[in-house]
Amino acid sequence: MHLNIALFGIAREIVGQPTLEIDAPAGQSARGLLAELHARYPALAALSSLAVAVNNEYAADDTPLHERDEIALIPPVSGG
Amino acid sequence: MHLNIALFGIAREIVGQPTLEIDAPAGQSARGLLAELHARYPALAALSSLAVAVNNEYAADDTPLHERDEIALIPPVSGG
Amino acid sequence: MIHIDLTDQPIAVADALRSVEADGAGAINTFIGTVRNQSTGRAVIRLEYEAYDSMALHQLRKVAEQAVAQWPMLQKVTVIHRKGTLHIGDVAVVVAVSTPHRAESFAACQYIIDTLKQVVTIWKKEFYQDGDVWVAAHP
Amino acid sequence: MIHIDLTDQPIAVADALRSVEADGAGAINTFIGTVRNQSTGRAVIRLEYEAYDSMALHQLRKVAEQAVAQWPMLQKVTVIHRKGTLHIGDVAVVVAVSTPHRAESFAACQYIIDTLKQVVTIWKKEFYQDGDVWVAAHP
Repeated sequence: MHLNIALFGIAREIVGQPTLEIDAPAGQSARGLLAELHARYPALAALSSLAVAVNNEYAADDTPLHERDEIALIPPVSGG
Repeated sequence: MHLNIALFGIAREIVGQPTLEIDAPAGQSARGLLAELHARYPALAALSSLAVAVNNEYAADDTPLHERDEIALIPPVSGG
Repeated sequence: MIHIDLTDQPIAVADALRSVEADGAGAINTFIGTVRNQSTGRAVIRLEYEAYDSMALHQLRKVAEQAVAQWPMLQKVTVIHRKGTLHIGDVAVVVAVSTPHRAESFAACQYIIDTLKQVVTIWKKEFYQDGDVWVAAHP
Repeated sequence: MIHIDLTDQPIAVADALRSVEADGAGAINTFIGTVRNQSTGRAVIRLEYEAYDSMALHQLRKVAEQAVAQWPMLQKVTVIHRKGTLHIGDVAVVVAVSTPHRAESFAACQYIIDTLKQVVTIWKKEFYQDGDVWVAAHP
């Protein structure tokens, strides 16, 4: 399946673009997506944390992803 | 000696006037003054607390009073 | 660094907030006490604050100084208390503090309002439809 | 009862305070975060907040709702966060809550700002004379 991933902050800078399209096996989990992205962009592994958000909620490691989901990569937040 | 006592809030209402002049023995303490006032105005004894202030500070029980002191009777405060 | 006031005029809250701004202070905590429409279940119509002015100002400053001693990172402190007749919604007290870090701004502001209520010589009389009460006077 | 905003315009602090006024609420606590002139010892020139808007708004509302669930006496909650470029002294965030009693106003306001900093999808980049850093990005 085809996933569109929104990128923010330092994750956007590491990848070098604000969105990323990747092909993933059906039923790919949030954990699986992170492993794939860490392999492609090793600098992501140096971050204090990196979460996957699905439809504006933080996703658990085993959350399955779907083509229609709004997926985003969430580096350490620093609002306030 | 002659003491001038400023009264506030419910203490002012109980006594019925904003200041009180009383004669007291030389070296009268804050505790002694309170005893004298409780005797004259029994309603003061019903208050949750009653303190004596000398020159804008709360006085300890055994603080001696002097004619030149600015003395005040402090019923329970309720600012804020 | 410490600004204290006791006034019979409406408190300008925005000015009080501005008074604690500092380039080195990223955190401002403010407590505003307003007149509620009820107290211990009775409808409040208005209230009156009476103050022993000289002692209230002296004690307010002491409370602020104690806060600065306890939280040396405090940059600015403003405490303004109203006196006279107040109606529902009127601002009775404003405490504003600024610090570099936020946890201390909450702790210092809360210390000041809590201590103010214990020691500052101001008395509140609440007026209801059917009477009035000096708050906290009796057990 | 809950008002949330994420804006690239200067935050009107006085309006935020007014928005939580309520006749039944005698206590208003406000936290204001402003841009400090230094961070971990380096002089800050300006900073930029980037937001994942839809998630930030959703998470801000969730945080406010959690506070109301935890302190049911909360009457009104306003949270406004700035995004874009900010300079020293600019207001980055305002949290304002109103309650009948003061202790809960401090606790709820502190809960909201503390939790906001943990979960809301906003990122701060600090700019210094000699570089820039995404705050908290690395251990």
